[in-house]
Amino acid sequence: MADRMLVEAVRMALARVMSEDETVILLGEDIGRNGGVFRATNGLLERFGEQRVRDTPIAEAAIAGLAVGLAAQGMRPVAEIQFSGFIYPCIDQLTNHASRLRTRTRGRLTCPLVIRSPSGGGIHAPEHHSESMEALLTNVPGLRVVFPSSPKRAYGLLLSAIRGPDPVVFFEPTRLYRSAKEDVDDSGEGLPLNCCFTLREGTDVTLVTWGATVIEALAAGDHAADEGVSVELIDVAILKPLDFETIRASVSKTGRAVIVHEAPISGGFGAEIAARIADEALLSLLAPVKRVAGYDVVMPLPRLEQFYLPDEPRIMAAIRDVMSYT
Amino acid sequence: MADRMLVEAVRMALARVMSEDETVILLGEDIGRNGGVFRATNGLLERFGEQRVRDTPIAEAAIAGLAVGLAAQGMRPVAEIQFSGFIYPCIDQLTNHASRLRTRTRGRLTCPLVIRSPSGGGIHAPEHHSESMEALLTNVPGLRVVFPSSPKRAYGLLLSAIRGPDPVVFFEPTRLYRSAKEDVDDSGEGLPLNCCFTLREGTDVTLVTWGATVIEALAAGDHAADEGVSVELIDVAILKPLDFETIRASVSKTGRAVIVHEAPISGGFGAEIAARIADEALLSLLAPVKRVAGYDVVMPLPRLEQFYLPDEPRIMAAIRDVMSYT
Amino acid sequence: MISQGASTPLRFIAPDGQAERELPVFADRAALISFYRAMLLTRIFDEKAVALQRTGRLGTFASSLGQEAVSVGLASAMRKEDVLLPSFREQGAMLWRGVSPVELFLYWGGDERGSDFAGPRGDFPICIPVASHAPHAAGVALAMKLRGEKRAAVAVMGDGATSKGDFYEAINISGVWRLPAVFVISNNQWAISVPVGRQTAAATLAVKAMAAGIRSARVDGNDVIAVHNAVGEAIDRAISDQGPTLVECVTYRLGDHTTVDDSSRYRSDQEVSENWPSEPVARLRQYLTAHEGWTKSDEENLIAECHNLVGEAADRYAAIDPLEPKDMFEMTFASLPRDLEEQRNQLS
Amino acid sequence: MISQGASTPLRFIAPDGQAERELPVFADRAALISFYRAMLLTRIFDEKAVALQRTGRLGTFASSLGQEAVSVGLASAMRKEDVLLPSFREQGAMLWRGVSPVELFLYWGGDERGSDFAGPRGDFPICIPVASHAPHAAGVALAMKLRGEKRAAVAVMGDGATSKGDFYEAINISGVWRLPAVFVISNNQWAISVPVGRQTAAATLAVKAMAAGIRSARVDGNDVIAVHNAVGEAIDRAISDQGPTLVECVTYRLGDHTTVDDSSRYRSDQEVSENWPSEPVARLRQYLTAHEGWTKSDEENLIAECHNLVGEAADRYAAIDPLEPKDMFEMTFASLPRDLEEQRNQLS
Ligand SMILES: Cc1ncc(C[n+]2csc(CCOP(=O)(O)OP(=O)(O)O)c2C)c(N)n1
Ligand SMILES: Cc1ncc(C[n+]2csc(CCOP(=O)(O)OP(=O)(O)O)c2C)c(N)n1
Ligand SMILES: [Mg+2]
Ligand SMILES: [Mg+2]
Repeated sequence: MADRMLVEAVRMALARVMSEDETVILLGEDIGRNGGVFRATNGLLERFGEQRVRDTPIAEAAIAGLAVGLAAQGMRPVAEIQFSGFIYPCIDQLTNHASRLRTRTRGRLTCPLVIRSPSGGGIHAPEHHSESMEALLTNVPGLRVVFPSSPKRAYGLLLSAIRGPDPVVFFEPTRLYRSAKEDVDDSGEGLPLNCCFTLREGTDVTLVTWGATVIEALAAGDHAADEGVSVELIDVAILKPLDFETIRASVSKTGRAVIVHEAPISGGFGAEIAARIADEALLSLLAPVKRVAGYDVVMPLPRLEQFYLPDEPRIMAAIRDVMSYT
Repeated sequence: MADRMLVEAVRMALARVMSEDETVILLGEDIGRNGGVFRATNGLLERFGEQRVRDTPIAEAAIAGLAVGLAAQGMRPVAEIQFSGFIYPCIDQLTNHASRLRTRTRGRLTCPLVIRSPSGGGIHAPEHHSESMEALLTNVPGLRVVFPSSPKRAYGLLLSAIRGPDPVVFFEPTRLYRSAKEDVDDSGEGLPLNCCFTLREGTDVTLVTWGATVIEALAAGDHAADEGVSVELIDVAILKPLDFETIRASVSKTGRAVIVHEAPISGGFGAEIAARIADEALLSLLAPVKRVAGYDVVMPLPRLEQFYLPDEPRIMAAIRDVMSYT
Repeated sequence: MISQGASTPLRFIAPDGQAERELPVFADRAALISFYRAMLLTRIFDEKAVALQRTGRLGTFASSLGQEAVSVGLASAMRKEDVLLPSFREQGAMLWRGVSPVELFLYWGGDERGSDFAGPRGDFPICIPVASHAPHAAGVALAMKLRGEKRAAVAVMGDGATSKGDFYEAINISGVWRLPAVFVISNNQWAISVPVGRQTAAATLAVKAMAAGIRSARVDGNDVIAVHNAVGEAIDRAISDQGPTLVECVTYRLGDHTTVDDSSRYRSDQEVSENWPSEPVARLRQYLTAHEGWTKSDEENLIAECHNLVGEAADRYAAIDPLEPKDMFEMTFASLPRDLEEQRNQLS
Repeated sequence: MISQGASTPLRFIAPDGQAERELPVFADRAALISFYRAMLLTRIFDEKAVALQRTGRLGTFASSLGQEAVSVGLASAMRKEDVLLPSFREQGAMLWRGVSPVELFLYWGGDERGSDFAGPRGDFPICIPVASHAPHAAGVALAMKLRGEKRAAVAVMGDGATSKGDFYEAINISGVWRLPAVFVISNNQWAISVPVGRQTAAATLAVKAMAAGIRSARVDGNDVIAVHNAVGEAIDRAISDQGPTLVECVTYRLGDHTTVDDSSRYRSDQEVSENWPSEPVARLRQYLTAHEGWTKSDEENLIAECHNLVGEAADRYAAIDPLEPKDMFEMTFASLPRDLEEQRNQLS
């Protein structure tokens, strides 16, 4: 096995499900001959043909709506939205239809679709290409929201997302597409969609994050260890429905929590985790629950984006802060 | 002065700004001759003419986009989205444009628009007419999100929203349109967009809510008083940017917080308030922070909606729960 | 018979019940009587639903008074294996397809089981957000095409729906992918209080097909034969890989938009009265009477039959208990996540 | 001169530089030279921007190579008081309108000040989300109309943009409200890797106007005179309350979609080569040489002038320090809420 980039792991998972299940259909802009702007679908047109790897016109609302129609007919559409900044026109279809087709019809029709989209900043992209907007979907009942941070997790979670019976929004951390590398075994084994991943065990602080900031959190974990602080690092990976059990157990042990994400802090999904802690793990808390997140400002253009993105020093400052309570 | 219904207060505010400022333009479906499906714009066509009170085609994305164009040209568009379940197509315009036109152009162009929409359940409306989706907007930097719960506050906040320099999403609690009544003086005085409203002072529990559930919270406040529990009730009213100061001060005093909202609990805006408390007021907490909210299910059709909506007994149960910690 | 966005809507039977041209072969006595029965049933169902709403036993309801020929014409042109994607005013089409009146009452009474109909299991539930089902039709049609099936997706929506981006994106994609989809516009002249002339400056709604490079037809929507004929031809084309069609049916909404609407606020009684003579049920009755020996007693029997059917359905509906509150959790996901299980337990 | 969705694009000058019909009166020597200069400047600006990107001094950039006549033609037809709403490939139009090359570099270099141009203060900034500026144009035009101004809003977008609901909703509303808006489609045949024939089955993009009941024109987008003429007529109509126009300009994207694209993945070199002979700059140069006495030294001087101008701008751009990190807070709201003030203080 060779090291695989995250984007290759995505492609492996797509190829895998497409070869095992003919009902899997890919939709998206430039996913065919061009192989996707990040090459996530590279070679799939050649392998699976243009019926199943379909370049769509530029019409994001209809892409989501097509997926609803396909899914209701027993197909398994996987749509790519080129950048998450263009996912907003899908929200109507996701909220008013995909997430509730099962409920509305008491299970008569179901909606097993996946919308994949790169998300987040740090690649010096043009305007509107660097946003993180998972929180616009995590209040929608009936949707699953997944956000992996490593090639293996991307592979396993994407397999499960596509094979599963529910609609899933699957965010891929853009700046890890090529930088995150891992041996990925094309075993066809999915990862369950109901468990967080504990990437590092520790006893002093629970560090909770997802997506690209997992990298900074890992670095902070190492750095903290050098300072004698033992960090337990949880990659949430599946935001909705949330496996809070793993987080609660960890915070009960450590008594301290720092939550990290790239989206703006106010109304971000970190708030949900902090709120659950403040309810269900309050009695074990030794320190305030800290969030290290994007600021409540529009994602700056590339010249300033590095100052917006939560980085290791900011995470360390929060860790030191919560450690100052004993 | 006579008692005014909330929907009349909205209309009074609209008429007021329209008569003082010619740049105020109303847009929306059926707001003209029909006066809006809830009659919020009743009589305004006759008074201000069809240039300024404009029935639009059914095109919510374009309604928001028109408003952006008008606002950039120095007009003050106020658009009505007939029900919040139809606001999703506006999200692209709100996030990618309205909220950031000022930032993008470093202030060269600005976007003083207001999108008004009835929100929430409890009126036995058809499918898709009863949702609460404020949390889909509270993570968007550069937007203001307002959600009044009484005729006076609706009047004063709407005046300020329209007169202000920033884009505002203004939710109106549908089930209070006709049931909430208050003397409203058409004084033309706006209410500041940066202060929560403390509706009841108390010392034992801080009850935080907004929109229609303020009514149930008020009842719970009375009920709790009967049980010897002193509730401080805060109507947040302006969700974004949040006046957390008022909430912090209250929780510092009471040591207990219960947050109530109608939207689904997970990823709802209540999480943000709980998260702020868990960070900034943790040391004063005597009890876990509780949220009483909608369940994480699709808003049921009318036959079950009453079981979905947070009611006074559920709020009381949470109050008793936090009071059990001393 | 399909005219590319022609501006005079095609019809076979004039408002006075006289045939204006030779009827298509499908329009034999049995077929016409079945259409007539379905339109009458729809009308009587609508009356009952409005009455139930007025007495607090049903929620807001959208009557199709005056538009029955569109619903029945399109549904009768469909085959069982086709898929209907209805808007909120297509009880006529849904009834024809096999949805029961009890199920329709349940839906409008606020019970999700109303969309779990025993009848056409692959049909879509009623779509409330205007035009948002248009892309679903394209998706359904794509599934059919990919599987090489000879089936079509038929979506119905109003004149107001043609202003929405979803409508356009859907017809455009259907066109470029040659999908077996039929988009039927029930142009009842009004979208709540906005007349079609204030929705668009387009000459007709049928011409909107040109933007997508697809075929269109424009028919008198109060002539069930014309509707059936146009939709039937569109389906034939769809299933023989000739691509999608936009069918504009010109009709008129004789009633209020819904039971919470008061149309006298925005349109004159006179306008409504002027449109009554064109309404579809009397039109076909006159034709049947003149040419197919339809008698007064046939009529009375049919009315009684429909009243019985609808009345019984209303009684059965009234006897159905609501779902258990806990049931609201069951269908959120295929299986209940732990968090939701906890929430469900709180509810008790 | 406006042909309703005609399928042969109108042009004045053929690819070989010969006039095919009498030129419009505006096309005098001075005007043509000013167009030529602007197209050449655009081309040289694009080259420089691509070079800066290749050497890491600019972000992703979308060159307009081959499409300069669309940009310059439409901008030169606008009056100062009109409002331009550009897509991401309209540097030619923006430069003509008075945006400086330094500002353009700043924008593509990732600095918000690039959209705070000193030039046309009312123009919109570059729009990245495809077609989402079409409704803005309608809104701008509505403001103009409400104030009784004789001004027009001119939005430009690509062929791919015509598939999006926003485009359609905007033209439909503009039509029914007779707004002074002009929608220019720069049909460069490709939307990244998708050719226009896979965006839509419509016969032309100009015919899409029929869906909105508005006028359209279809012109050779490599003939700056044809573009100027069509957009000028559309503006004249707009400001005399004759409503909006859709102008399709048929051109070709000779370069990659952007600097991160590799168009050899999806189209042949041969196709690109076949389109070079129609490109707009050489076409006008040939005309000027043949009919307006444009000399080799005129050409050399102009090239040098443009290089200087762009080179100096690049130097000035390179010397501009980024904003202070704290500046990212300043413009979120008109005044800084307390929370944001706290966040800003954390940043230091
Ligand atoms: C997206 C959306 N916006 C607004 C509404 C509210 N609404 C319900 S029906 C209607 C008018 C629909 O008009 P038309 O499409 O002509 O259908 P008709 O009611 O005439 O059958 C409106 C605006 C809605 N349901 N969906
Ligand atoms: C809504 C949206 N979806 C996707 C993209 C990504 N994207 C950028 S340019 C482009 C193609 C645009 O094609 P066209 O409209 O023909 O303009 P051109 O690039 O050819 O000038 C796409 C898909 C985007 N910017 N906006
Ligand atoms: Mg209608
Ligand atoms: Mg293009």
